[in-house]
Amino acid sequence: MSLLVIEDIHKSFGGNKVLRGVSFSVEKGEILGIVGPNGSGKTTLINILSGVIKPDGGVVVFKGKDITGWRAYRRAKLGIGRTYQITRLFTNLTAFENVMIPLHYGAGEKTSVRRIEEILETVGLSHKIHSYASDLSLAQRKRLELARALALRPELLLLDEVFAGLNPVAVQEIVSLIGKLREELGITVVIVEHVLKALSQLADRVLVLAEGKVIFSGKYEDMVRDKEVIKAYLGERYGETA
Amino acid sequence: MAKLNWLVLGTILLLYALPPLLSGYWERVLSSVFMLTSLTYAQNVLLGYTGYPAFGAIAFFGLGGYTTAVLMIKVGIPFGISLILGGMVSGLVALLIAPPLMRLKSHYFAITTLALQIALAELSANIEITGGAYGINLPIYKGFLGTTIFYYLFLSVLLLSFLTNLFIERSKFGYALKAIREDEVAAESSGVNTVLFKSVSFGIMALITGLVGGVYAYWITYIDPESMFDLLLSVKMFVALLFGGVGTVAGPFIGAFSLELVSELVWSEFIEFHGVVLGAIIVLVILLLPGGILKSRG
Amino acid sequence: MRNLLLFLTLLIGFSFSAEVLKLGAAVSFTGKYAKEGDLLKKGYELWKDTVNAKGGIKVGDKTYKVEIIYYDDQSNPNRAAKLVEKLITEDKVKFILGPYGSSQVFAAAGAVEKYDALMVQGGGAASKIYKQGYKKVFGVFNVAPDYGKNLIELATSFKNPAPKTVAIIYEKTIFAEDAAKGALEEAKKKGLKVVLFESYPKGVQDLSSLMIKVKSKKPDIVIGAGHFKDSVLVIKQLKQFKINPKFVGLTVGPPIPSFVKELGKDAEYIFGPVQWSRAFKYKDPLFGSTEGYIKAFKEKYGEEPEYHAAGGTAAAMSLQYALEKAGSLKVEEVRKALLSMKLETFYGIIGFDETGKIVTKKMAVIQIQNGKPRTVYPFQEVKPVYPKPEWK
Amino acid sequence: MEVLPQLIIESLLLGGFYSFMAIGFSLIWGVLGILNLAYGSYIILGAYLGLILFRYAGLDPILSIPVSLFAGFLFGVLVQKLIFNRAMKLEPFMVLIMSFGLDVLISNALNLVFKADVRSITVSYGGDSFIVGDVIIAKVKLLVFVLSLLLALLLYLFLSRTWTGRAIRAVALDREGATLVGIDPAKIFLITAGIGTAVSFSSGNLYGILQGFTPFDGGLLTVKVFLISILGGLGRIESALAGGFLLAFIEVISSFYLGEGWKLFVALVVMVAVLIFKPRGLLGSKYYGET
Repeated sequence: MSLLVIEDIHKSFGGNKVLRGVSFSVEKGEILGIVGPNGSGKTTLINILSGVIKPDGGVVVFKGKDITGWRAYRRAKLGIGRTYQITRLFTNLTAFENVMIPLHYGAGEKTSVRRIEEILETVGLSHKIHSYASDLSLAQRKRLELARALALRPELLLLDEVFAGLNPVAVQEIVSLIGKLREELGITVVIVEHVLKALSQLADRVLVLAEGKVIFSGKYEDMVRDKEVIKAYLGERYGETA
Repeated sequence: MAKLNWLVLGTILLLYALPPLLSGYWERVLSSVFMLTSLTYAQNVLLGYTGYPAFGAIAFFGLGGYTTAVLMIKVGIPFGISLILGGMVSGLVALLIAPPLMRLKSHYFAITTLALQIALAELSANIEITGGAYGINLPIYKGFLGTTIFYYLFLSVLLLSFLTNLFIERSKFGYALKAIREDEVAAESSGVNTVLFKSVSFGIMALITGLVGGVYAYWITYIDPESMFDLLLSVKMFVALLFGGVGTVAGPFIGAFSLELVSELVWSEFIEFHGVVLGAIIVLVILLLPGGILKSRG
Repeated sequence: MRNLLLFLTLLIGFSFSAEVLKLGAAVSFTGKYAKEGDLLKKGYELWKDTVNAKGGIKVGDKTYKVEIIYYDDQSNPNRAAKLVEKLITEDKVKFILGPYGSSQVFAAAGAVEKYDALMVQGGGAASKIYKQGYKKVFGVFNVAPDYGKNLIELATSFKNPAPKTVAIIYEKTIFAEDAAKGALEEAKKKGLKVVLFESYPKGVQDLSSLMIKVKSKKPDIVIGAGHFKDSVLVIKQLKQFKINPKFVGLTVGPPIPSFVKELGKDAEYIFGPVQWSRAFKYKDPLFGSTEGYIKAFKEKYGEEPEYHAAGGTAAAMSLQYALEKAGSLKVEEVRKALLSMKLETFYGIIGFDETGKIVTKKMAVIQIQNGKPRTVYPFQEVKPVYPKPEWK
Repeated sequence: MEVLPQLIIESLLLGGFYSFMAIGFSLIWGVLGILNLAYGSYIILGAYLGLILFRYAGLDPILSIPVSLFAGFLFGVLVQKLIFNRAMKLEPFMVLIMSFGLDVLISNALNLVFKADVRSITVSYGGDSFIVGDVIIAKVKLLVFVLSLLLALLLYLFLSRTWTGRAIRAVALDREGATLVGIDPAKIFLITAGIGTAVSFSSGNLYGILQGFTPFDGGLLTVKVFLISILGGLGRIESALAGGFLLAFIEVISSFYLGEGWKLFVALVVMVAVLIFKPRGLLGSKYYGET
């Protein structure tokens, strides 16, 4: 059974149809990359999966449960963690507190200092445990957000443009971190990305969204040769930024 | 910072021993100070820790006061029980309306609570049970301790509201509220049931505010829509909070005490001008001290 | 050193002040009652200056100069209570001159009753004041229901043609509702048909809907119970809607000079009850007579007194003569003197019942004629004009 | 007497004034993102200005409208420069409270100067009424109605036909976008604050003709312009018109059928419902700053 199945998801804002019938499934332990030109509905899709917004139609099934109508906090408790394109940390709280909140309210674990240190260690931030989130660098903030998602003990991790704005070294560090998470914790990852190069190293499979529809699903190598995909990107001004 | 909190607690406890040394006037002045401080603490739960400014929080002051008075006068329930019921009614009403109301943020939320306050004032002026524009007269309290009892009641509500703030500052519950304040979407995806927690926070604010209103009603002996839903009280509470420091445990105490005491001492000197002075103080506090004397992070 | 000097000065001041009797008043100088508060203060001040000019108040074998400590209650009952408490416990004042407004009177009464103190007030007319069991609160205003009652009494005394229907509209405030109910009761008693009895909120800015209702009922009498601002509005809109009753009476407004200033010709023939009128013909122990009072007031302030100020003076005077009669500064003695008082003053006969309410004084009704409020009832300065001519 | 036509006429007459009165508030809110609780006091300031010109310069209140427009513009720019500019980076509700402080300051200052007496601008032609069939139309209301709509039309033309007007609308719709096409928002803020305040001052003129006023009348007026802005939505003249007529209609109908005392209550309940269920106002225009 697939870990996550979504079927025929529709969403429009005002009169603007952002998603029109998106379906796919994600297997346990898989790393799925989702790419597409600007405005293709990638972030909307992540928001629907994590429960930040509700779809107009369609079904989301996670671990065999229909969670379409669930609010985000219940999905978090069930094991869906996420990050945001622009980090949404609790900026006036410390790294420790940022991790403690999901650990307590999401995973329902005892929030011992050791456990929080451990989680911060995983993302390489244990030396910043008492720093305020607002004092961290962009790369550190992205790591902290990852740590906050990990504190939920997620089975599924949704990453929204986690590499945006990072320098190549930092990108490489996070790439290996994600790989490590899958290897060691068996976490399934859905990753929406502009930086295609990073995806080529990580993703088992890539989905391409264009104008609210899935136009390609398959291996990264096949994607870059796919005619539909090339048309979708070249037809767009913004094109490939990798 | 923590030291300051204990200092405040110590001061509150010391104030329990003060009445024998006070004249009636100073007892009344301090009672007013406690009243404002409690209201400020109640608002701090909501604005300081949860990030929602209930500009019309005095709606619950009136609701609590009227409930207490109606239960006492029209139903004949003793004051103590009426007071607690008054606080609970305020809290429950707040809990019920919070989920739709708290979909609004920042000044939209602020102004909608204000609309609620004015609407309640209008309602109580129009219906029979609240005495309409006649208001309600309560008997002058002549029992145990005389009117000094109100000093202790206000002080106790202050203690309660202080302890609530201290608890929120340090507990897991408080972290749920702070997470909402910092980023509601992120709080939700960290597993915090934001609707529940912000409603509870709104409810706590209303409960304390309602209790203060109930004590006020019996203390002042006469209530009418205007005095129970006084906009100026809302504003004073916000100025005290902003002045002292939003989202800190000691801030509301420092803010409300300095504002009320200074105004008491200074304003009798400015009979004609104090309205202008008050207006200027509000503008200046916000322009010059937007973070308050005690700054919480950020 | 400077402090010591200051202390000594205070001490010396204090020893001289043995001759001074301090009274206290928390009155509104700001907020919505600033106007009335100012008038009240004028009444108190005139009394103080007159008494002091005559040597002071004689209590027993001592004569005291009078001093009044004022605070601004900002039209806020909580402040009124606090300030009265301050007057009593900090400034050591035993005798309080009342604030303006019934809410403030209630709040102040709470503080007065608590201590060994006494208040005489000329600022609250709500009948509820006398139903609270206060022991040490006296008032020189006829209660609000009398306002409405007097208007209806006058209206129903006209026979040519006799009015049959009445519409009563009132502002939702404690005073106005009280007055409207007084009119309602009297109207029922006199067999009038009440075609409309409806309220409007305080601070109302437009009464069109209500006027449409009034117009559709075609009443012979229109009674408006409210305060100054809405009274002006009522007249303006009666005219705009061409509503022409035979008798228009307003509880507040007509006697106040700015009523005519605001309305000009449209103020003509409107009736209004007054606590006190310049047409009263009474003797007075302090000012000689009503006329003497008016003269003294004009000299001091350059304007005619109206009843708010007169009420203030009368309240202070009743306290003064109670003190003199009691020959003591003991609150209990002064209270007894007030209860047994029957004093003719410029303001009318002053005497109180057990609840502290004035019961011996008459109200009057005035009518605006040629831009002046003229007393038509019960003293007849001029003949009343009835029925009221149509709007021009 | 058939009352419905009369009620409708009353709503229209009142609605015209309400609409114009609210335009300034709505504009300031929509463009600057400032909810100015002192707006009602601005109106009263305008009324006193009209009164002074009437009493001491003998200027008819209609003729003094240009003066109050000009004075309002200056006052608005000044207050924006001295006070609001310094506060615009703060949380919106902080600015809200500050503007309340300004309201307290202005109303008390007016009280110091003019005392709490009720004043009004009584024009000689103000008292009479026309009768059309069963319907009575007060001349003064008709006059205020016509002037209100005329001024609103002028403002509409300004906003849609001039470069500055278009720049104002551009800033209201998208502050960053406007900056990209070379508009200086700071300048637009000043101009908008000026225009908004000019509207408040001149509606104060009209208010003074309609009825008596005291220094403390501003609060209720602020509540009204706020109600209008919420009901109609923000940032466009049409919204203020829709909101103004709607509020007048709600007030007139509810006060006739439920009683005068209920009209504010009904209006507030409708407003809270609109805020919660249709937060973009009934016309659906955009609130600046909403995500």
